Amino acid sequence: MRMLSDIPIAFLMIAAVTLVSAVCAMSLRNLVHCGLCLVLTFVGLAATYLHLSAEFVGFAQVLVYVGAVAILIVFTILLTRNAEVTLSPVSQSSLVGLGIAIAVCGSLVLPLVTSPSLRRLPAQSLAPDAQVQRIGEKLMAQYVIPLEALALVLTAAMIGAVVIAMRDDPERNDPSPSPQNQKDTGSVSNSPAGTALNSSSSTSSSQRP
Amino acid sequence: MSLTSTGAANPFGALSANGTESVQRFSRSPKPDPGDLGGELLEVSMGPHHPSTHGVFRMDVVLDGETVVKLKPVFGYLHRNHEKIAENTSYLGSMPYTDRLDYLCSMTNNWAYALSVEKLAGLQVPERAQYIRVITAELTRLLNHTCLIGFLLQDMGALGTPMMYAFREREKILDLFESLSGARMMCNYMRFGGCRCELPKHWLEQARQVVEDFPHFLDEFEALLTGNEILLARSQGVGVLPKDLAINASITGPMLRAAGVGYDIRKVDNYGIYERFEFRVPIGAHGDVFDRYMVRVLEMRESLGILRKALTDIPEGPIMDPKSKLRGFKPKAGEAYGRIEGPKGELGFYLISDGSANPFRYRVRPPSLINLTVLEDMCLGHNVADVVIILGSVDIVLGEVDR
Amino acid sequence: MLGTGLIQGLMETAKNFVGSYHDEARLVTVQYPEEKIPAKENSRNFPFLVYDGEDPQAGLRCVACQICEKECPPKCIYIVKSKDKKPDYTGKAQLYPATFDIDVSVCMSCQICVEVCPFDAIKMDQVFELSTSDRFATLLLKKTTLAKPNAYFHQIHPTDAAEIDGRLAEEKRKAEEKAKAAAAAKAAAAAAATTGTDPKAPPVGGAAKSPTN
Amino acid sequence: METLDQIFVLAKHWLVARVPEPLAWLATILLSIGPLITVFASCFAITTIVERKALGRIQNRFGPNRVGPFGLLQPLADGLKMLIKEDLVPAQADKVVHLLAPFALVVPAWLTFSVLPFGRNMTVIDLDAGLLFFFAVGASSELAVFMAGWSSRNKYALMGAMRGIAQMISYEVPLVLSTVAVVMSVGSLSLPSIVEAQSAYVFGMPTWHVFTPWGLSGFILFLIAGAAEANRAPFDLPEAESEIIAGYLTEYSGFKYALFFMGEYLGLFAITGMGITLFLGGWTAPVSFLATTPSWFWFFAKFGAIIALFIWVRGTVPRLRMDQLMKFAWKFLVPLTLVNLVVAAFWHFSGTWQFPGAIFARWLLGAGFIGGAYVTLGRALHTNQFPPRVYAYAE
Amino acid sequence: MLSLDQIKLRIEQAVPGARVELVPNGALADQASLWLDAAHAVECARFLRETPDLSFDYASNVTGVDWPDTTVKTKVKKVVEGQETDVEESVVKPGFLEAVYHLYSMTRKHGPLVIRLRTANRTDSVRLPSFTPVWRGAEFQEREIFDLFGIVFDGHPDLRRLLMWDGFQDHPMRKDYVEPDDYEYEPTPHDEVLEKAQSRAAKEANA
Amino acid sequence: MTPLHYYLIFAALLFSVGLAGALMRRNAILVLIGIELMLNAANLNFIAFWRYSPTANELVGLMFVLFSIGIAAAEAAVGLAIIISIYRHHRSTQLQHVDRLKG
Amino acid sequence: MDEGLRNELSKAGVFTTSLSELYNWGQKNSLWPLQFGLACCAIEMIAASMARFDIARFGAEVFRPSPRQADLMIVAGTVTKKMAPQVVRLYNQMPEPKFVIAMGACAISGGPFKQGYNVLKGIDRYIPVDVHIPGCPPRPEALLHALMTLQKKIEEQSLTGINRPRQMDPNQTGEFPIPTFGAHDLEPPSNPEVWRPIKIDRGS
Repeated sequence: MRMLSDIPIAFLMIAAVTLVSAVCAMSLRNLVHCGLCLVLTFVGLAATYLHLSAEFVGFAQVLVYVGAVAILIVFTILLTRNAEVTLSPVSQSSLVGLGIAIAVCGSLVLPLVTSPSLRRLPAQSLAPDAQVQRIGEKLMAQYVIPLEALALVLTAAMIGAVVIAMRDDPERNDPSPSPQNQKDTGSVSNSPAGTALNSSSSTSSSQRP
Repeated sequence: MSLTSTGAANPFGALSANGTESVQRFSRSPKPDPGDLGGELLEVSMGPHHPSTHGVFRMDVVLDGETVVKLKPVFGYLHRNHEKIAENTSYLGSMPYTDRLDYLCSMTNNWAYALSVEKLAGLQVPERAQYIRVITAELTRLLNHTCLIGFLLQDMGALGTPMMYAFREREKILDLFESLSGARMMCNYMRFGGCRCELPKHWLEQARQVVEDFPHFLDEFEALLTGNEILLARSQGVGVLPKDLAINASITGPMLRAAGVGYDIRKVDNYGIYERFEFRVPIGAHGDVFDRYMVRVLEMRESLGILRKALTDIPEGPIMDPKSKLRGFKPKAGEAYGRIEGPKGELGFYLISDGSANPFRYRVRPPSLINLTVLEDMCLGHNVADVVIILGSVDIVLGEVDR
Repeated sequence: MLGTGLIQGLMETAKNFVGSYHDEARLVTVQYPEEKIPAKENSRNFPFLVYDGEDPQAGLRCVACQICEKECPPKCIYIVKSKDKKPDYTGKAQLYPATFDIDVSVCMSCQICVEVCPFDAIKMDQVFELSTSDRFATLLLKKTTLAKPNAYFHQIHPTDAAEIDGRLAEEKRKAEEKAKAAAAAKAAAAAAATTGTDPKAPPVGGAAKSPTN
Repeated sequence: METLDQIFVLAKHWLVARVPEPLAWLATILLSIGPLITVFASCFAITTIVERKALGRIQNRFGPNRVGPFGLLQPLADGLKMLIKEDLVPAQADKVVHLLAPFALVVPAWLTFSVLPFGRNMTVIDLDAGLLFFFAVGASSELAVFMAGWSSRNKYALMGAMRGIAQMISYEVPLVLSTVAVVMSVGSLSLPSIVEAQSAYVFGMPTWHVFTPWGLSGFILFLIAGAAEANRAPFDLPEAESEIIAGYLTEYSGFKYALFFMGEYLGLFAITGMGITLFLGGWTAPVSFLATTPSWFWFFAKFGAIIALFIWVRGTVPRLRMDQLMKFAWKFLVPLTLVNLVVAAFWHFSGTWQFPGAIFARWLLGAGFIGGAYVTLGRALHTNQFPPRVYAYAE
Repeated sequence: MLSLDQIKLRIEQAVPGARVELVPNGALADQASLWLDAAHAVECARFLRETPDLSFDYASNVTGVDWPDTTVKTKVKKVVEGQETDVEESVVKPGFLEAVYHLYSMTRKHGPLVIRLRTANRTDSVRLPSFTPVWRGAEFQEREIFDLFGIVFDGHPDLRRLLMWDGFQDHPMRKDYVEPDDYEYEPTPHDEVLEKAQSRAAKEANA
Repeated sequence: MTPLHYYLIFAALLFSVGLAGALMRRNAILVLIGIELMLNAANLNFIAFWRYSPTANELVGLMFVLFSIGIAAAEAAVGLAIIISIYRHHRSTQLQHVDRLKG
Repeated sequence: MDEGLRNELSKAGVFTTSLSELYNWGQKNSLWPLQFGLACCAIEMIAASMARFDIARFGAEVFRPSPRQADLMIVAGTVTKKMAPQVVRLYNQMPEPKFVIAMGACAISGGPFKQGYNVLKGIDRYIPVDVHIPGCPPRPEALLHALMTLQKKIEEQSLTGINRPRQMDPNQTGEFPIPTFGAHDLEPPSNPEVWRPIKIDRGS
């Protein structure tokens, strides 16, 4: 018989919030709401990390996922102007997808629940020494090559992202429009000035007697 | 407390002129129409209630991101039927209404109207009145330009400080106007063939004092603004108005001179007694917002010269043409167009008389309205933030734009 | 672009900040309800009617000639001429305004009524603290509220008032002389004949003009 | 003096000791959070009135002075009014997000204070990765701005939000980079240890980071980026009232607006507190003979001074334009912070120089390097494009 | 600047078929004006702008004038019932709308030259050529004339109402415009307002 | 003390949610969100195993997660850039509209 | 609050009284105007917020650009018929409690321009006005005076009873119908709910 205090209330609460928000993030109709739920999921995960006394990773999770990835996602949602999408009707392919997911879920969870070996693992001991300084030292010594590689990847990704987002739209490439170039194309030298006027405006009332 | 919600998503007059909601940014349709290229554009109507449209001006702006691709000014939110009212009232009765045209510069408005009626009726203005007119007009120019620069900086986002300093000086000039004419803003001071009343005692000394102090203020103002990097960055190269377009679009006033055309009606027409004063007409080379700012600053310095001379030279004498009369003023049938160099540009009055006590046709040539002709040309390709300061640098007063 | 202009500007505002504690020119606020900017002599706000003597109604200089009503650009004056004549402060029988309303919610303070008045009966007041929550009851000024004594006029526009009083006294003197002369003539005429006419009132102006409506 | 210095810590311990043992943890938390909230909420109130009065003085007038003695009750009246104001939610707005946005701004702003050392032993949570926590939590203010702007369904609000996010993301880079120099030289992300590292005195002068070339420039860069991060003038574009009404706040009324308003000020306080901790020696006294005065006094004294600086700047400058703002961040601040990192490294390694006048040489080299970069980048920003002008006169 | 007669001559030479008339001015200012016929007006305007010694490049003031129908009473001798008598006959002189342009030269610094265009009548033929293609400065002013006087300018690039709202139907600056009756509260009424007020009061008293 | 398999089950569920979303939703952005969720679930596993491992002081799992977070940021940036690029072509981010490789 | 009412309320509980006083105190000392100028009077309104007159002393310098955050609408200038719907819309968008000052002759009655075909003859035809300031334009001091008049009015309002302010009455809304542009005039020309002029007999 387990004691009430053995039930990890804090963990269960965090996990519940995280999972619910994850489900919402994947199922809501409004994309911005999805994005905001995703933020909640990320925050929940960060809380889980903190719960696992991985402070640094938890804060990094918030900084990167909430501060950057989630913002990027909502920004993209705005830029692509489709905040509202219809939930597509349940089609065969999506049913298949659901089936796959359920299968994967089952195959992952069942062994975990049944496996006796996991239960034999020692409960977590003293908090490991995860001082920021140690992480830094590790990064600079043991993991310096992966770190440099990651830096390269990030740089490449940044450049790539900029290039991809800019391509195919040459006239929009100029980030700071130089007004002098764009503006006076129809300008007046000695020609009738009226030609410089924009005549594409509504002419609904122009013919009123 | 009731928890109501108003049904307006766009509180700031996102209404087109016929009262329908303009394009909503968020399409409710599940699938964006692939052919709907206009979906990229954002249609905003700035005004008629917008903090920086200098009153109730409205611009229907189409934005691509924050870049202006189309801009249509919409007028009439302060159309007070000045001309219609003037045609139903006597010549004298219109004089106080001219105060309310460009409500920052009532004196110059008075002068322009008086000048037109004097042309129509052939009245002569005595020497002393001419001097008073020059003095009040140049004081008005100082007042208008300082306030304009204050407003311009307000539009640029300065937290009112330049405007406060500008209004601090304005109050000094308004004090002069008040002790002269009785009212701070709506002076109603000039009459056909002269001025309404004699200068009060010590007025000239007070005016001299104000004129003496003004350069200090200008220096201070320029120290605060002219070198300011943010102002330079915001205003240089922004809202460029080419010379040819400026002429063709009948732009007048400091805006025209900033575009590089040295056309000042004080020099061209030599109305009043301006041929007696030596002053220079500053012109800009680039025609951008900064030039418009600087031209105004330099014009103020020139005005100070005129004022100093006028305040020392002013003779004694009558201030009214004895031929002029207050009541029963009926000029001969005919028409006249009189114009002066107002602080905002050419302010003209076109009058047709049919021999009765009321003008048959009364028309104001509003510099503010006509200077707005090129607003779209200046704004295209710029940012929303630039639109605001370009509009600010045009120097409009809605009372004059819409009349 | 190196921030020198910004620093110059900051110095300027700092100067004003510090100056506001010791320099009057840099702290120009007049704290309104307690302190007031002294009114300029020429200041004008709304018209009032001048009366001479003690009785506000009998002493009104206004003779209901309706010129101001006609000339008022925003048409905010409404006068109904009296049917009878009453003696004015000088004792002369005059028409008087049965109704004299000024709608200050319309008045544009242009002073044209003052300029055109041939009797110096209407003058500009300097009171501006008229804000009210009841427009209809308080902003339509009636004859009773409009009437203010000549002494008050002297108080707010001393130069003007002195000049006008001088002129009026002069006119009155002349009128009296004329009346005296007329009386003498009349006496002489009465001596000669039995009938005679009353001498006409001297200030003619536009009083005889008929109003438009 | 020691007691005075630690008076709040002692008071807390004394109070906690009075609470029964099982509730002690709760009391500790409450006694940490409670004063934090009270102090900074009153800081907010005081700042608003001081700002309004100071701006008034800058502008040759009095500012609020009629509500209560010297107008000091003005913020109280404002707060009361905000409370009783009707809470309008636009009909088309996304009600839930609209409601959550102010909280998403205010709560993280409070959280950031928990790692700041306000005095000796006066850090609510001494986190090992305190600096990282600060920025991680601070990053969520972008989200709040986005939520506010998006949920209002108002064009101006959305434009304000877009501006806000772009600005905050851009300025986070120089903000973080300018702090990296400090982290590098101290070798810790823990804020109390960063303060400890600056608490020594050389010839009676403190060894604050701001007294090194990289520290001075880093501090200025930090303040500039921080002003942008906190939407302070001249970077208050997201709510530029002359362009986009009130930006993302356009549709907010009543208490939600007050919360937003407070959140912004709290953000500013947090940035200020961080700047003090990193560069101005936190709670250390500016001269050694004053070192015995209470440490928290010095923290709040510096705090007030920096806030005054922000107010002063706000009263003076106009606002930048969006593209200039971005250009300024990416073409000026970021390169400068990188140069600053190099200078910091140089300063660190040249610490071993022993010849006489080494300190001057280090200063000269460091300042010269950063100054050169400053002049080059500054000229490239604008002057090349628009040379100084001369005005002619007609005829 | 050349005199008006010379300019008239020059225009007639340069623009074949153009009819130009001198309109005198009774006022003491004596700015007489030229009346161009609408058919050739734009060409004339171009000529005025582009001829170097004229170069009227600046259209300062553009305005409309409404000349309503006037009734001219004349005594005509008529044979009525075989007898010649003086009969007073009133002839309605048809009114017209007019657009007046004040031209100046910024380059040569002279002016003004006043030119006028006239419509055929006030009701159906109210079209005039637009000068906006020649002088951009006329753009808003012509729109204003369209709005307030109802002159339709052909060739104007953006002819919409300028001051009144789009659904507004009247042209208020015309002399025969009737204002909406919204004087239901007027403490100091005059003229027809007073009459209206009185008739209202009477009606209410009867009711 | 929370047993390890709680975390593992949590991670598995999270992974499944992400997978289901990525497979069922048709909007590219949502698919990306699903992928991010799966990645995070994996990260959670790493952290949990690190925490319960006898050699926790070696920080191996932690390091893995740190790198993974870094990569995820890059992945999100590129992915979203591609989505924007697709949107420019097709005016849609629905994947079924994006069935041609050439715009 | 007058003495009799105070006594009456003190029977019900002093707390009510002091609470409403606090309510009124907060409201009256924090009147944030809407940054909204129409015409000439707007300049004097600006002047009132400038150094010489300094409306900030009353805590009212916080000119809010968005109506959502404003308490006070200063209708400063001529309301034209084209502008009137916008003014009403802005008023509707302000949250309760909200106040209106009609500044200047034009805002009160159309003023000198009341003869114009496009000029609304007083904004009180559509929205309730709390304080009227005559003058054309009123001096900045007059605006300050009006502000104090309004403060006095707020101070005197009782939150309960028949004369309670609009926001305390659940049956009243702060929304007023917005007129539409007709072919010749605004429709309707006034809102009978708020427009109750007194009769002036000119029928002689």
